[in-house]
Amino acid sequence: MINKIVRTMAEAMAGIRDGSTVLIGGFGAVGQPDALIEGLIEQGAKDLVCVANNAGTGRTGLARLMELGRVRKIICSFPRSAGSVVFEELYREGRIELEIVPQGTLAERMRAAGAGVPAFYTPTGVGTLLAQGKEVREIDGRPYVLERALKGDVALIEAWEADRWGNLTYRESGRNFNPVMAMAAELTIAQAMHIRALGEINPDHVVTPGIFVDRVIHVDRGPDWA
Amino acid sequence: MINKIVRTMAEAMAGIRDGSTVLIGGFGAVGQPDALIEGLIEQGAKDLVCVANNAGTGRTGLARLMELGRVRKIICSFPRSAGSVVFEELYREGRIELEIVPQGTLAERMRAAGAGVPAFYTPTGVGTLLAQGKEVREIDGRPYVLERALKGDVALIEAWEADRWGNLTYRESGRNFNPVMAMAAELTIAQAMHIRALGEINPDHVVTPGIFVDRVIHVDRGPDWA
Amino acid sequence: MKPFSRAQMAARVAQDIPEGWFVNLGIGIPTMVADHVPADREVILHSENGILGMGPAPPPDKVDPWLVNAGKQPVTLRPGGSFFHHADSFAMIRGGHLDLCVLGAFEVAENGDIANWATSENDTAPAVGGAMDLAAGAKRLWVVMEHTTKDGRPKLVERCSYPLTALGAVSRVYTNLGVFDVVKGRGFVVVDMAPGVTFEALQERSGAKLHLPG
Amino acid sequence: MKPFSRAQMAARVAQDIPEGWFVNLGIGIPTMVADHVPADREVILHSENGILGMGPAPPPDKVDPWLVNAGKQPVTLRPGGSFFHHADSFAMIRGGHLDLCVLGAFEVAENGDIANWATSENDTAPAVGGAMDLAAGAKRLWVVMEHTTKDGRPKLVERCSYPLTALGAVSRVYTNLGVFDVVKGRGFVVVDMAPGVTFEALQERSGAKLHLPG
Repeated sequence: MINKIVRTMAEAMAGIRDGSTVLIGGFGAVGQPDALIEGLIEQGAKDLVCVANNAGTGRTGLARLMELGRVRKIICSFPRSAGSVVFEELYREGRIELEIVPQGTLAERMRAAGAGVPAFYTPTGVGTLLAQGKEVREIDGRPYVLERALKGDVALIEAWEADRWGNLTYRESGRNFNPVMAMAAELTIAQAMHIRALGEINPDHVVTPGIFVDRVIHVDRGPDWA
Repeated sequence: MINKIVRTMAEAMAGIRDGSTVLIGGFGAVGQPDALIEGLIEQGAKDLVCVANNAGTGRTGLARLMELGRVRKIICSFPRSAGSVVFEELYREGRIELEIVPQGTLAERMRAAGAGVPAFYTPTGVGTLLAQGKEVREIDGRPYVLERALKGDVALIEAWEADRWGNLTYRESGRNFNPVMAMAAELTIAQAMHIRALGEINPDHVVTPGIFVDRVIHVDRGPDWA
Repeated sequence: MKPFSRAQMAARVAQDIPEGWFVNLGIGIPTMVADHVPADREVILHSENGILGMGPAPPPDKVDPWLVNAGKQPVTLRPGGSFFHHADSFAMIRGGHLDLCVLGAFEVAENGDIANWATSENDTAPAVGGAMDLAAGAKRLWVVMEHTTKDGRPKLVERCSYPLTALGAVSRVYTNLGVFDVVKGRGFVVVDMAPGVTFEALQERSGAKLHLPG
Repeated sequence: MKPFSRAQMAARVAQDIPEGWFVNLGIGIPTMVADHVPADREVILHSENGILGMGPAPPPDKVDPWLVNAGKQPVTLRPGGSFFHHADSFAMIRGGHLDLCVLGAFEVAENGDIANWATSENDTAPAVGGAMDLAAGAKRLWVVMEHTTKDGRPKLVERCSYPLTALGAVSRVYTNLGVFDVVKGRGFVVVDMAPGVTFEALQERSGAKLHLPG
């Protein structure tokens, strides 16, 4: 019997290696896999490249992981958000690398990795600093930048519902980067608010089919999020 | 008030011009917009380029449109299916152009058109007849073919539910090419089994948001399909 | 001279948005535009984190933690709204499906170039978000901004001095002093002026040549 | 010599598929593989028209017109199955997410090349479907086919003579006479033979050199 549901955070985090590229879902606090990030802090992998929309806030979660010196590089669209104090310290001191990517290019680069597209052209960023050093090509009279797929070794994501085959649904704007990251990583680990029996999720409503998911752990955020 | 629901087939077909590229959804009979194809036959546009997975069967629908000499070219993955008699006649007689495209490349080319990607690399077709004349490029040691976005002037699709903003859901394997074609055309026309009040479709379950849909017409296939 | 207030600028933009458009509103004055769309005019708001049909902020006791806008503020969903993932959301943006995007800016050039994401090339940790995607992808890009910086430097310019967000993307600019079309081969054409503002006063506060319509 | 029947070939493939694999089965003998997977072993079948968790054909009175497989035959969905659109379906295929694809073929070459979509370059109206995507994209490609054509020509060959479907894609071949691994730098390695078949008989019916394991 296929059963992707794990009981402990240690099982969820098993095998994540130093030097991994870790895709971290969420947009701000919404759909952000907080429990899995805590699990990763606990697990100990270091020299990580983290891909997320933001560069962490406060001193917990991703910010804590960075503060512990475990993140070598961050790839994101918007590092300078309210409360990104740890990132700003590290960046000023030259202790963290930053690759800044337009938000849509970030999403599309991961979608491409998941879909077997190694590179694609996009109009976003043409003529800007973020296209420097990249191939530009004119297609039908308009210039486009060549962007490369962005693959993860690990994806940490948050879902609303999950079953033992790894099928996932999301809630409202909690969907965001999560389904895209799920398809872009070798090892996709999801925390889910609700565990459903197999077949309980309507097959027309599954957003991330289990083929993209390796492990699921039940994490209930509590009544505020129910 | 936004209202994309039209009452007559004439309204649904209004403005489709000779020479248009028409994307036609469905996989076999499932999710195929039969009523809209009949509408297009009635409407009269000719010199069409039709994009569909198959090249029609029997002597109705797409096959009829071809038999009437209204299709200049067909772009598809699998023209030679059971009962594709009209296409085979026309093809033998050199009276229709054929562009054959691997099924996944066909889907991805339309998705690219909808997503603002003018061209992308894919491993599919490398070293085969279908890559002849196309740019091949090695990326990280593996060869890839450059494929171009495939945009439609019109998309004819079938949905399960629709509302007046054009939000759509699909039923089971009736989804197939329909959502991809919806995003790839200038003018997207959907026939829908069920019309729902605005807000009646769960926002987490919408598959094609109304931004990709221009017109909706209610077409009930009858009790066998209910 | 009676410059437009921020609310007036937002209202002026709202007035120009027809029913049925799909619109993405940036942070700042652009966000305020939503409050000025007449209640009986259906304009569908897009938020790049995966929302169409975004509604206003909820009352504090009705906040839904799963529903925030691109500025991470609580919002609501109108009937007919929908949710989707980030790649689909930016497919809408980059695929040219949005009728309009309204952004703030540091500078707009007479060729339509916009600079709105970084104030210097050596900026510590620049943050671009979805600005480049929106500027390059939407069918139309309108900018709403103060006519000059706080220290009086013009923001309508011949060539942007700050790092660019997109080339030739802006088609209209709303400032506290007037409204300007950006016309290819011509530059800034004055469409409207705030009460008491003269063409000469406007030109004086602009870094590029202004034109009268016609 | 007692060649494997079509059912035995399908059963032999089924036996080699471990629990938990995501598998796409082509038309013909590959489709029959599904019937031979033990009932207590969960193998998740993919159909390129947007299905994961495909089940067997329904009884005639339970046919659901909305649910067909890639061969357009009525099928069922197992609990835990899901539906998605064509671009997502081929993202699974082309992105390397399928553990296995099983296809028929006209020819397989010792370098793993496969020809299975067109029998001649001048074929009237060739039809490729999803074969090239599946062959290039799946983690593993196994081929099930008769060992020779009806008129006795070998289908295991040094170089394919028919138009190619994909380069170097096949890792294993099941025929009515045996089972072969395709090993890089080596070619066809005999893994199993049908009852009464000798290595010599097998070699005689093959167009490329066969190797013994080890």
